[in-house]
Amino acid sequence: MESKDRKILFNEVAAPGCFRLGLEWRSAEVTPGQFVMVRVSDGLDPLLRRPFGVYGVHGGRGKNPLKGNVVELLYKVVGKGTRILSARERNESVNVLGPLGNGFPEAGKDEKVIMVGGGMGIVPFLMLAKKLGDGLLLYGARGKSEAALAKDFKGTACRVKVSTVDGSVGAKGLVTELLEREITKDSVVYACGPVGMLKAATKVAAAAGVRCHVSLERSMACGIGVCLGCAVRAKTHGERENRNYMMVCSEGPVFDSEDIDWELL
Amino acid sequence: MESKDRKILFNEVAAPGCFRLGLEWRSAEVTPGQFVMVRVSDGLDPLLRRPFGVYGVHGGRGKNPLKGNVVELLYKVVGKGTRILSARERNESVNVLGPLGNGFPEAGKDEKVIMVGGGMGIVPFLMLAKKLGDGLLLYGARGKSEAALAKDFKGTACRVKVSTVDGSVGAKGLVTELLEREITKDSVVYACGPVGMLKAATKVAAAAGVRCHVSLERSMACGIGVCLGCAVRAKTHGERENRNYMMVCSEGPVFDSEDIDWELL
Amino acid sequence: MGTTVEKNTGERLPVEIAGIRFQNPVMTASGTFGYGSEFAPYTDLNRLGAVVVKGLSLKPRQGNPGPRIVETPCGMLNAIGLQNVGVEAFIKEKLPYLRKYSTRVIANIFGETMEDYSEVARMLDGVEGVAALEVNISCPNVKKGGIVFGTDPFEAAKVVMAVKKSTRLPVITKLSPNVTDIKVMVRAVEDAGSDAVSIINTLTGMVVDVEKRRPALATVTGGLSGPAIRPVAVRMVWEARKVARTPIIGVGGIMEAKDALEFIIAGATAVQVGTASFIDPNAAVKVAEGIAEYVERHGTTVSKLVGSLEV
Amino acid sequence: MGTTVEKNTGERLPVEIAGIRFQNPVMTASGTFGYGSEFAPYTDLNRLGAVVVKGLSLKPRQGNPGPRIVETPCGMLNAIGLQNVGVEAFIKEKLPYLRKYSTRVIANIFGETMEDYSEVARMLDGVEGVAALEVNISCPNVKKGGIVFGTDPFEAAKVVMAVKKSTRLPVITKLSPNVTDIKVMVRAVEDAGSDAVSIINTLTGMVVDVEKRRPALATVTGGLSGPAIRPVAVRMVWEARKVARTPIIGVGGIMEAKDALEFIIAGATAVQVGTASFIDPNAAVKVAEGIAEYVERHGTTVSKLVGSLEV
Ligand SMILES: Cc1cc2nc3c(=O)[nH]c(=O)nc-3n(C[C@H](O)[C@H](O)[C@H](O)COP(=O)(O)OP(=O)(O)OC[C@H]3O[C@@H](n4cnc5c(N)ncnc54)[C@H](O)[C@@H]3O)c2cc1C
Ligand SMILES: Cc1cc2nc3c(=O)[nH]c(=O)nc-3n(C[C@H](O)[C@H](O)[C@H](O)COP(=O)(O)OP(=O)(O)OC[C@H]3O[C@@H](n4cnc5c(N)ncnc54)[C@H](O)[C@@H]3O)c2cc1C
Ligand SMILES: Cc1cc2nc3c(=O)[nH]c(=O)nc-3n(C[C@H](O)[C@H](O)[C@H](O)COP(=O)(O)O)c2cc1C
Ligand SMILES: Cc1cc2nc3c(=O)[nH]c(=O)nc-3n(C[C@H](O)[C@H](O)[C@H](O)COP(=O)(O)O)c2cc1C
Ligand code: FES
Ligand code: FES
Repeated sequence: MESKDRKILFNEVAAPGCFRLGLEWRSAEVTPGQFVMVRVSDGLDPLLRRPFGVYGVHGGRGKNPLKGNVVELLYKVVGKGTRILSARERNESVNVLGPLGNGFPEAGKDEKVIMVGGGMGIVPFLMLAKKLGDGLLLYGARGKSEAALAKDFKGTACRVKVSTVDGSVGAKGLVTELLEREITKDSVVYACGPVGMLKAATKVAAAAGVRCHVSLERSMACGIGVCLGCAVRAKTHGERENRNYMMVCSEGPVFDSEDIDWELL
Repeated sequence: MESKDRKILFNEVAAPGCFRLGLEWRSAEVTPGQFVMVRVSDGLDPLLRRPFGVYGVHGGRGKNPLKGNVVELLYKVVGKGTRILSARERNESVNVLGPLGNGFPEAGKDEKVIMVGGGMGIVPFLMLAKKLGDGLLLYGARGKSEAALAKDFKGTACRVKVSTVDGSVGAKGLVTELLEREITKDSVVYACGPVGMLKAATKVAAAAGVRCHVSLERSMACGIGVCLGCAVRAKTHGERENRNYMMVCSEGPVFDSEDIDWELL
Repeated sequence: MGTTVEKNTGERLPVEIAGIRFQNPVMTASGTFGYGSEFAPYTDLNRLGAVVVKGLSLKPRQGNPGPRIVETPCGMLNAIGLQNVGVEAFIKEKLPYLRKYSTRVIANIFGETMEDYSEVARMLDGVEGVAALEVNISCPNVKKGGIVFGTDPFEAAKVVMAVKKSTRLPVITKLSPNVTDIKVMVRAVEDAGSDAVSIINTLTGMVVDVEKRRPALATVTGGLSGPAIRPVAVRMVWEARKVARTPIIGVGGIMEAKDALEFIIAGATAVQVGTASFIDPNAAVKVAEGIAEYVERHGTTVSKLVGSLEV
Repeated sequence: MGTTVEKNTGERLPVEIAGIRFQNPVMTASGTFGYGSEFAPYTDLNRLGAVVVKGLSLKPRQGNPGPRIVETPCGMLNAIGLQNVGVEAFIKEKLPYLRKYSTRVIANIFGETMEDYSEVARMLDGVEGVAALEVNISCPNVKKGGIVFGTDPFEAAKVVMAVKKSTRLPVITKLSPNVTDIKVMVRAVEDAGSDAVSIINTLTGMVVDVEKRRPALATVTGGLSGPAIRPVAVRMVWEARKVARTPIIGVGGIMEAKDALEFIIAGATAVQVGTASFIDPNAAVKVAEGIAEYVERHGTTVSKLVGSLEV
């Protein structure tokens, strides 16, 4: 929970249009699923910080995958802010606020974790896989080059199954179809990706009668729960009376999928 | 008169806080005293282009110093726009509009040219010196490191006398005091620099009864005479009736100092 | 709403305003494109929907002392003071050049009194090559202690009536955004006979030079333009659309086609590109190209897009 | 004008508004600083002139559906819908934390009816740790078909009178910029008993998602804030200064000390930092530091700078 200038250690292509950004970070400690808010330039345009999940923490003593002195982000160039970020050079600094948000909750003793990542939704799962020491990642990649990111999971004990819509790599079809095949009664589902995918994952989990935690994205201004800009509607009314909105940045980005009013998302 | 992306060939420190920017430019042809408008970044902040005089044109055939395929600018970092420009790298492109403006007029056959440059006001005179093949440059530098720019005139047949306010290099005092000493009845004065210096040069020239041409700076939006933002007041009313303002970008930046209403500048 | 879909020709870009057909919906904004000729070296005037020229007054005007402009975050302030060659010199010296192009010419006019407005309008009536008048009402009424015509619905209506009486040309009224309710202004000028409205002129703003403790502009306040004001302009077009019976021309902070499309979808039949032309003299043509690409890609026409916002 | 130069102490930064002394002129803007505690990890609350908390209503409010924010050129639009915990929870759960700090706390309040405003004001009257009320009048009056209190001088005056009757606390009225003449609003609320004015709240704006042809915000329009609006805000402060008899608090697009000084020199006794706190949670303290550096360098005091613009 700091706002600091962080030196860029590397900012290199990970896949076409997709970059790895390494930030010097004295004693970082991150929970898988947390994010940071990056000020991509000192100018006034773009004005707001941009949120990115943490892809990895390196350089820690004792190989704790959640601690270290390098924080790595993985981001895709989709607009002005990410384009500017991708042009930033090694040894320059960017101001970073974070780590922020809750991250994924611990899995129960008997629960088998299935991670479902779509596109850049793969980001939180590399750390989670390292932490778990096992688990299954179902990765819906947009194509061959994105699918190559699965290589990053080689060093983990996590099994990876890839799907692509066109079948160019792995199974042909939606990643949630993979989920349907893999899910069992003792699964717990952790999902991150486009809203459509999260909705589908929620349904599959509900049908199997297991818990599902999803990481949501909303436009954010502050990242710390004060602008109230990143609200999503909560489903559970009774308990949360007069408080139907939850803030993705401070109460999430990870939510129990049952708490979310999917109709209104 | 074009608006084009130009490749940056070099962008290097010329003196502390001062940069040389080389732009690839197919068949450039520039009159000494002309300027260009540079879009320092593609973003919206800063929004407007920034004006810079042309310091040199290189690589022309037949050694014509006004033609070539590299346009060199010399600029000082004073604010946001110049700071961003100074961070642009070789092989990147910047959009440049120009060359613009009138440039310095030809000197009369019997006139001996004295150029008076204050600070970055030295910029137009390197090309002018090369074109003239002789002449005298009086250069009021802000200090030792800026005075070092005078070295660039070594290859020309132009004599250079430097003054600094603190006397650290050359004569101690104002450059217009040098002018008072050097001016003769057959001089013509070309001046570029801060308004105070231009006013003083105008007075010295008037006292000596010789012509004085000054290059002015105003905030500019368009650079091509349409926004009417860069107006200066003309002194000569009769002839210019109902048209008391002159546009620095399109009617200047070089004016006969007698045409300018200095009181209102 | 004055907008005809060009079904028969199958063309996607043309729009119609007050009975005039424009080959595409992109115009230049007054005061940002000179008298057109200045841009000929940089852009193809024939590819614009219309050129709106610098505001014309009865007599030539010298404008304000400097500094006249200052940059602001994503915008600029100007206090040019409506410097222009006057309507007579425009007709004699500037218009002949523009007649060489197939692009429509709209004459932007203003005055300091009702009589000024009438007189300028009369002088442009029947002049070959002028397609319409755009009446800038964001000017102080010197007879009423400098109150701006465009912030008072009664004064605004009177100006429009005066102009309408003096010309057979279609009259577009250019509204000021410095008002509590743009809808009131739209109704007032439409009731007075205005054939279309341009929304918006500049917002009034000010910059202080804190080291000198003086205003950055000689006139203290000036007009704010550029992308900074776009959200305000789009909102006003959308509000105006709810009551307007005549076409709206959207203006304010358009830098690229996407920005222009915001206005069109919110309810503008055409758009004007202003400050962007200072940054890129070819900006307006690029906006037109981008709109062409968009309507092609979406299999639609500009006319169908107008006001197509789903709320 | 309510501003006392602290001559005897020799301090350069303190200002006085409505009889309250603030240790420096930098406050946080309502809705951009939560209830204060959220910023404690990032900044030193004790170094602020005041914390103005998120707008409070009689009952807790849930706010608008999303999307609630969208970025704009050098600014942002928000349509939070005034989500807040309600005045009761504020007093019980939020205020005790803020009492630990020496910094003044100003409670920003709003309502949908006159009665709402009165009631909230009454509930805050005499509550320890609340230094003043800031009344947000940029809200729709549900009893009058949603017309915004703050764009009608009569309604605005009525709100201020209602609040004044219900509290002994100093009342600061926060004005809307979406008006033709800010001076009329200043006079109206001052005549109604307002002890100071905050200028400005957000400008109404709108962004269209052109690919979806839908508004970017669920509520269609929202409030524009950030550096884009600063020139408009500074201008309104300067205009207001000409007629105001009470102190002005300048708000709108302040990112750094230089920006705050524009407001002060134009006539504001204090300033509020809003959107900037989202980008840098320590922004307000940095602004205060920069102002301290400036007054030191210029050998002056903030009070002397107020309205010192030479025109
Ligand atoms: C908690 C959180 C974690 C994220 N983690 C990652 C990550 O690890 N890697 C990564 O590449 N991206 C991540 N994102 C998305 C990332 O923040 C956006 O892609 C980025 O802000 C876009 O900025 P831009 O200026 O390039 O695009 P803009 O110019 O702002 O927008 C370009 C396009 O991207 C869309 N967009 C903008 N913001 C978002 C957003 N927040 N979510 C989805 N789409 C958006 C816009 O609608 C538009 O279509 C995350 C978002 C959130 C909220
Ligand atoms: C015709 C012309 C030719 C010029 N040639 C050169 C040149 O060859 N080399 C060079 O270094 N500079 C030159 N300048 C000045 C240069 O344009 C400014 O220094 C530059 O625009 C500042 O941009 P910025 O964003 O860095 O500063 P800003 O952030 O815009 O301003 C920073 C400071 O610089 C001052 N400033 C801004 N614009 C100007 C200006 N046009 N003139 C003087 N001061 C200004 C501001 O008042 C402020 O104090 C020229 C200006 C003109 C009009
Ligand atoms: C330098 C300048 C001069 C202008 N002159 C006029 C004018 O003469 N008449 C007029 O109606 N509008 C004038 N305008 C307003 C523009 O036509 C336009 O309404 C405004 O700038 C908003 O559009 P933009 O943000 O695209 O620039 C002027 C604007 C600028 C920046
Ligand atoms: C997200 C957000 C929420 C706001 N909420 C309130 C509010 O509850 N009450 C209020 O009076 N103003 C509110 N404002 C307006 C700000 O206090 C301020 O007047 C405005 O944002 C302009 O200042 P800025 O440009 O520094 O942000 C809010 C602004 C933003 C951006
Ligand atoms: S981003 Fe501001 S509350 Fe979540
Ligand atoms: S800069 Fe536009 S007229 Fe000179």
